Amino acid sequence: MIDVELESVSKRFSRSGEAAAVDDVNLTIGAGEFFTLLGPSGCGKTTTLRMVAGFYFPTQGHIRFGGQDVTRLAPNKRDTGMVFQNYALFPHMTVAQNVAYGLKVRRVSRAESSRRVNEALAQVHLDGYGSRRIEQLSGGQQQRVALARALVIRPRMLLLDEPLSNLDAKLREETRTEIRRIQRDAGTTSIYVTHDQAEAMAMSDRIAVMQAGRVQQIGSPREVYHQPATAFVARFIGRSNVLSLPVTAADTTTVEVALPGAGTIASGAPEGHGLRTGDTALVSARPEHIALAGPDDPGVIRGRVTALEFTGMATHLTVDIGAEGGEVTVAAVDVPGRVDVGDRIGLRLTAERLWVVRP
Amino acid sequence: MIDVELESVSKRFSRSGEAAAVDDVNLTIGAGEFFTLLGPSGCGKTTTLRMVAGFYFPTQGHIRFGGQDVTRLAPNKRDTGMVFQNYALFPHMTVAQNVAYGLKVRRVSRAESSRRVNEALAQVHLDGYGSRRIEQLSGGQQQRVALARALVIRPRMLLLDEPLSNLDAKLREETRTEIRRIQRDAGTTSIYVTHDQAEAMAMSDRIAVMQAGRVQQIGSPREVYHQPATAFVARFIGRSNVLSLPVTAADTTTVEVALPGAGTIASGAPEGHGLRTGDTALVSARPEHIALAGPDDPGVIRGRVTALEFTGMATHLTVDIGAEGGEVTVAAVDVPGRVDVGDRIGLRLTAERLWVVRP
Amino acid sequence: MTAASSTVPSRRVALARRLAGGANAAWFPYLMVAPLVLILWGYVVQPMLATFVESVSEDGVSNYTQFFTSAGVARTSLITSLAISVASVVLCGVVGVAMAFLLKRFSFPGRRLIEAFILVPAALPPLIGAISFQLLYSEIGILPRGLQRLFGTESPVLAFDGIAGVLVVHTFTMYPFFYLAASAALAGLDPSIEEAAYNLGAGRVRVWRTVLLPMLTPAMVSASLLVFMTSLASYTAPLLFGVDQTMTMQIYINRTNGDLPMASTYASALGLVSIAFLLLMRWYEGRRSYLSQSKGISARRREISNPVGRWLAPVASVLAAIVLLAPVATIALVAFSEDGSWTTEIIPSAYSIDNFVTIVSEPKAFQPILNSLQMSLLATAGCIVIGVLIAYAVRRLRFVGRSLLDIGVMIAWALPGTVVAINLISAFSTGNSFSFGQALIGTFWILPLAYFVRFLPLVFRASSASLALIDPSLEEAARNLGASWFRAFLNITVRLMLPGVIVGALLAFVHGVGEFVASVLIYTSSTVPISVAINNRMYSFEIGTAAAYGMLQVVLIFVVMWFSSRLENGGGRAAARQAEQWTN
Amino acid sequence: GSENKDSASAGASGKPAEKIVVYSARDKKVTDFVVEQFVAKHPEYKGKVEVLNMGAQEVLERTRAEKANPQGSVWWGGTQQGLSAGAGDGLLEAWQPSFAGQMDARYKDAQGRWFGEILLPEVIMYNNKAIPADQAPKDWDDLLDPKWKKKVIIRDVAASGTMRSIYASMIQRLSKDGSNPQPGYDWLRKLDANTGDYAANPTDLYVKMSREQGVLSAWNLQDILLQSEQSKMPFGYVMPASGAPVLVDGVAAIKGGNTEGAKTFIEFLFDGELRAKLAKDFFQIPAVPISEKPQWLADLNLKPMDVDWDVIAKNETQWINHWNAEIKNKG
Ligand SMILES: Nc1ncnc2c1ncn2[C@@H]1O[C@H](COP(=O)(O)OP(=O)(O)OP(=O)(O)O)[C@@H](O)[C@H]1O
Ligand SMILES: Nc1ncnc2c1ncn2[C@@H]1O[C@H](COP(=O)(O)OP(=O)(O)OP(=O)(O)O)[C@@H](O)[C@H]1O
Ligand SMILES: [Mg+2]
Ligand SMILES: [Mg+2]
Repeated sequence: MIDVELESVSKRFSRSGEAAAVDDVNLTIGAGEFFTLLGPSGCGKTTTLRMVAGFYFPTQGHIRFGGQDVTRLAPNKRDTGMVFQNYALFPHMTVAQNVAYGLKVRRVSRAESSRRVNEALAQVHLDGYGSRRIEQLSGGQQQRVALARALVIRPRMLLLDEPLSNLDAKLREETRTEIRRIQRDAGTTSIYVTHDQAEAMAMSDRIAVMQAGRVQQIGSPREVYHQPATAFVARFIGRSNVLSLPVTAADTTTVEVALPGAGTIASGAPEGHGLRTGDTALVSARPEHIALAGPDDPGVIRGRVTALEFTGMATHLTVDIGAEGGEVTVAAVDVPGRVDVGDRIGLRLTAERLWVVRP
Repeated sequence: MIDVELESVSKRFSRSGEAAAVDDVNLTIGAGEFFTLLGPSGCGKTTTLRMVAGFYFPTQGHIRFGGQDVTRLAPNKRDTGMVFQNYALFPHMTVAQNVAYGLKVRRVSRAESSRRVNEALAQVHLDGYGSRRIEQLSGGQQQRVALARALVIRPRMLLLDEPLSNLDAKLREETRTEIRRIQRDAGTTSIYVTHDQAEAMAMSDRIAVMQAGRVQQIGSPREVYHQPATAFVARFIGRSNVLSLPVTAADTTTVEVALPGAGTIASGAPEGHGLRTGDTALVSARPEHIALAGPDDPGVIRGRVTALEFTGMATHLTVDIGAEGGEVTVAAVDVPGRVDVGDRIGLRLTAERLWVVRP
Repeated sequence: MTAASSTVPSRRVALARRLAGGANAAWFPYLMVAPLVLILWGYVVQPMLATFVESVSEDGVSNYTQFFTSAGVARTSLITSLAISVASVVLCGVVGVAMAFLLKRFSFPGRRLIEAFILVPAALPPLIGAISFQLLYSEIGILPRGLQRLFGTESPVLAFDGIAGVLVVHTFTMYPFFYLAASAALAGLDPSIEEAAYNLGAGRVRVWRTVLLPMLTPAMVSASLLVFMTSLASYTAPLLFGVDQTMTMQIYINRTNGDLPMASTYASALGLVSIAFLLLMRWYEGRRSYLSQSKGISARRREISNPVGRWLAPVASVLAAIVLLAPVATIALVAFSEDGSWTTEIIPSAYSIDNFVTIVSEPKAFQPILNSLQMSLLATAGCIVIGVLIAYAVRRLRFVGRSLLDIGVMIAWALPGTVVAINLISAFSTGNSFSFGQALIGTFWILPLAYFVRFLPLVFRASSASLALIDPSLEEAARNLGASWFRAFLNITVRLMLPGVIVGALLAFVHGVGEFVASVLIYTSSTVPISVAINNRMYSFEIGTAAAYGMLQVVLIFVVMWFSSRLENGGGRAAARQAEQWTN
Repeated sequence: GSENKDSASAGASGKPAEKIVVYSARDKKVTDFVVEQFVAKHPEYKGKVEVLNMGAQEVLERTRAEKANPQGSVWWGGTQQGLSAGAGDGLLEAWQPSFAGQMDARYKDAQGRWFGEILLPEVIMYNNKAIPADQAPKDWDDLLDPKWKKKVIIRDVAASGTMRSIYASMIQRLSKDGSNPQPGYDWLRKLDANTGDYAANPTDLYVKMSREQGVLSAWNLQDILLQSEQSKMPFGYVMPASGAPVLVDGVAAIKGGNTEGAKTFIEFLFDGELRAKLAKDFFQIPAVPISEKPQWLADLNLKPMDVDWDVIAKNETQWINHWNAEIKNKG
């Protein structure tokens, strides 16, 4: 069942020239679905969310909840619980009063309300902070209050605008599990905005990747990760290498391309890719699907390490593979101690994991 | 050369009972060092930074810059460039005016100032936004203005309080490279607050891990990652599994422990660990150092998969290994399609990567 | 930064370092506050203490105990005055906030004109202003008599008298305190807080009740204090509507009786009640924080979907403006009517411009206007400098005695104007160190000084209220970027306080131009203010010419309002943009 | 008298004239007129006479507050009570002007600190558009007639020196030595019953009278005549059969001011020619005899009430306070 529908919604902040903040967006979100808006800073995620919440009116297009047009419905009639990107906590209330506000509006009894407030504060690990003033909290604590305030009212729809951006990884993981649990239990349709791909991947039923106000791809996490529609999506989700390679053969779902100095390799491709032999295909290859090899091993792309970055779980190597290919990033869980910047190295691609993308 | 020194610095917000926000912190930061404060939400990172910037006075202790006591020096005499966690942008100025403010104070000529402002805006990918009002920017864009404003004055010390928390991964990476470049070029001592371990790992010369106002460990990224001092650090940096295992043998830097139903294994240990045969050791094992195996392979710990989480680059499996061990999380780059929640599975630990931690 | 040469600093170096703490050091608040305290002490507090001293000079205790004995006039007066003040606060609050809501939350053609208009009642010249209310609402007023004719009743309908009349006058003349404070605060409010409340399901009324109004607390407190104290010290309205069991009437009567100590006792009691109210308000405001903790700056944009609201707002605003402007219109009516042509008629029967001709044909007709302008501007400038600094000190700096500083500023507002003037005369009739050894009485300077002393509270309170909404971390950011305390204060804090400061300055200016009770005691022949000029006409019952003068004053004030409202909006460009956003 | 003139100019002929600051409770028209005449006669004072117009009570307040460094020279216009209070506070210069000899002792201070300038008979005032002259009350007691219920407007008493005097006289009228104010109180209570409203100030009184909120009042003759002649107000007056209390309104030189100038100015005020003009144009009844009386004054059948001001001075505060607390608005 479709719960939320955005039909060619656009939002323009000024009448004059400037590009639209949200440009002809079409989305349908099912009831109980956990839907994520993902995209670079300034791409229009908040603007979209605020239109759904009713704080902006679309310049064009319609928004429907359960089939009913709510484009211009007052925000307080929409029963959405929103976590604002800037928190928007009530500074004149204590933490507990902030969280209880929505319950009071809903005339929940005092006892029930205080029970639920405590529960919500516990969910975000703020037990015992109920009587503090907002200004006495750290940034992350404030963000958690904002989250608790939205969760506690059990709205029919959750709108979460980067609700975890100021939390540490550990807490973020715990909290997102909590959010997912609550959301699943109640079947709450949720729209989640994040700039964190891992988070989007881990939580979402579906993801819409936006860029400059437009939706680039909508799909399940695996789809957007493994079968990115465009080079932008490939690069944006994880750090994909997008290589321009000459096509040596093509059928409906596979394209064979030539690797620089390493023979040919088959890559997956979306239907209707329209590539023919002789064309240049954009092929995305994820760092973790490129294995390190000796520079002189057979069938490898040869290059020179230009940068090494330790990120904890894996080390990212940037390898210069010469003029055509440019630079390629490789993720290696265990980098042999001897590899260093400047070293020559060989790279081996995994055929099943390549994917042809649109520019 | 020591540039910044915190000598048993404490900060208490209320005289009465409540715990100190920062509790007896000792730090020394070298000139030109990129030093990171890492810790869970509310652990006192911002408070520490604000004391260094001169906005809070320590309840106890001293802060020295280059050997000189600055504990109570006026903030404007410290020549630090700070990115505030809440941005603290001037609402009555345009983007360019905000960025130019510090230059104006420093009497930089108009031409020079406008050149540097443009450069700084370009560094944070906000070219062309100079004449906008702050309120017309998205959250991430505002954060970038705050960053540009601090960078442009080329202070002798940079204090960055989660300056990238609202940016997408791609931009965050680009920006942090930029920050690092600027910081290295000018030899700017920097204190960086982040909740993002990967970021801390990638950028820092050294990291201080804080918890509840106290410093738990100070060390290079590799040290805190591979040789965490305490169970807290192990769990906080990346997602380590901390297993309580009986010690079967011990020398100064190695401890041998018994795995549940899988023989014994040697683990690294800090000097002076004080463990003896028969004690129980806390051993940390990183998910990526645990390999998946068949449930019936020899020498594996057997368990049952209780959760699967796709995070893009790797998939995290949570495996229940029975009463003593509790649950263990494993990261797998390629999970065989057949593994699913409920399946039995075997886990194999890598000896060189285990480490004994304090509780 | 160069490293200290010695690691064991001598005491002198340690001291130097302490001093180098600048605006951060523990002593800084005291250093900054010291000159302010001195100014307050010399020009405000110490002169006003004379009243208290006089009240206890002879049989002081028995004077004060009168307030506690049940039968006495003293107690009744105190209670009546208190009741009137509280009721005035409530009424002004309702009207002022409602007007702020209508005019600041909606945009419609002519809004800015109405905005400039509705402040005019605050600028009504005293006396003629009060009479205009009588001519409107009392038994002989246009409205009751008009209704009488309409319904054909025996006596005038809906005639205000007694306390009701006083409250009408108070509401009309003092609601601008609330209107101005509320609109400045509304403009400075973080819009996302309001959005959050809507999002949580609260309806418009509830949002106002639970979020907007509480967030306006600093502004409301500031306005309440001003209205409360003004009502308590109000004299003309109770006089005109014959409510003589009030504190101010008792002060006047006791002075006429020659019982100066008793008069001072009343005045001191007035001051004490005001101080008590002030402390209560400070406590109330201090319980919570009103500073938005939001990250970054949220967009100022709420789009009005409700078509009813779209139409209702302008209609309601225009209606309200008409009602509020009625007294001015009445003055105009008087100014343009022929002498003796308006007795039992509902409106005058004959019109002329003779009154204006009379004024203009006088050689020095405009001198009083120029005098008033000049003196008010001077005083306002002083109020701005000192008021803003004190507001900053009281709100932002941590030092012992902040409440005392607050009380010190407000005390001159709590006392009736006559008392203030008499105190100033006593203090400055001979030279003292605060007047640089000169006797200020009989010079030009005494009037601006009196206006300064009287109207400092207006700027102080308005600035203080707007400061409550400004995030201190903005100033910190500026300091961090290298700005000295003073520079950060000017560039950031004062700039952001500006709406509040302008509001305060406007009020101070308008009140300065209209000030009468104190002026009449200290003016000199070369500094005749317009209020005295008007009063001289009134005294000889030249109501027509007095009204004509009053009209000039009203026009003057209107022009000032009009320009200042442009100033406040940061020029027409910003105003246009804002309007565009609101209507979208 | 013409002899005053000589002494005045004699005093001024020596050194250059100093500024004279006049605090006046008189109408601006009167002060402007008088100053013009004064300067014409004493050219050395041209541009040196500054008149500050204010209420009588304000003159007292101001003079009192400036005691340490007096700014004013002449106190012009004030009731007997106000001037006495000022004299009592030591604010006024004692002297003997040339005209003092002709003045009735009742109209001046025994020690020469103030002198009555004009006499203000307090009479019954009525709206002659609303009441035909023959139906107007003839005496004070007629004001109590129930047919005037709510038809009387009284300038509020406690804050007005004039009204206090009238009311005190009404009490003293019924108790010569002031020992028993009760009959007076009862009388005032009945008047209160007929009083529709108390006016805040003279202007308010005129407005309310002209607009017929009430049609009767007790007011001073001079103002009634001024209003009806100059402002076309529908006011008439009745000289009460039992007599009108006559108040003295006076002038004084302020101690410590420009006493020289003040004396010259005050002497000039009693100039016969000037007095005659003031009587004619401003309906003033001078406190000294004048030779050429205008018609209205000659026709005026002034019947002074026999008021013992000493008794009143002793009791006024107490009586008026009683009236204010117990009688006003309670009848
Ligand atoms: N003004 C204050 N009054 C009282 N307590 C405060 C105040 N500011 C912060 N605290 C408390 O001090 C502790 C440390 O706060 P701080 O802001 O330093 O945390 P942080 O490490 O920056 O956290 P985050 O990552 O959430 O921003 C927190 O528990 C917080 O609640
Ligand atoms: N009030 C406004 N006036 C004009 N432009 C605006 C306004 N608000 C946002 N924009 C612009 O619209 C675009 C989309 O903004 P939006 O806040 O939706 O971005 P976002 O995707 O939420 O970004 P972020 O991740 O940085 O929060 C941005 O380029 C921003 O500059
Ligand atoms: Mg956003
Ligand atoms: Mg923080």
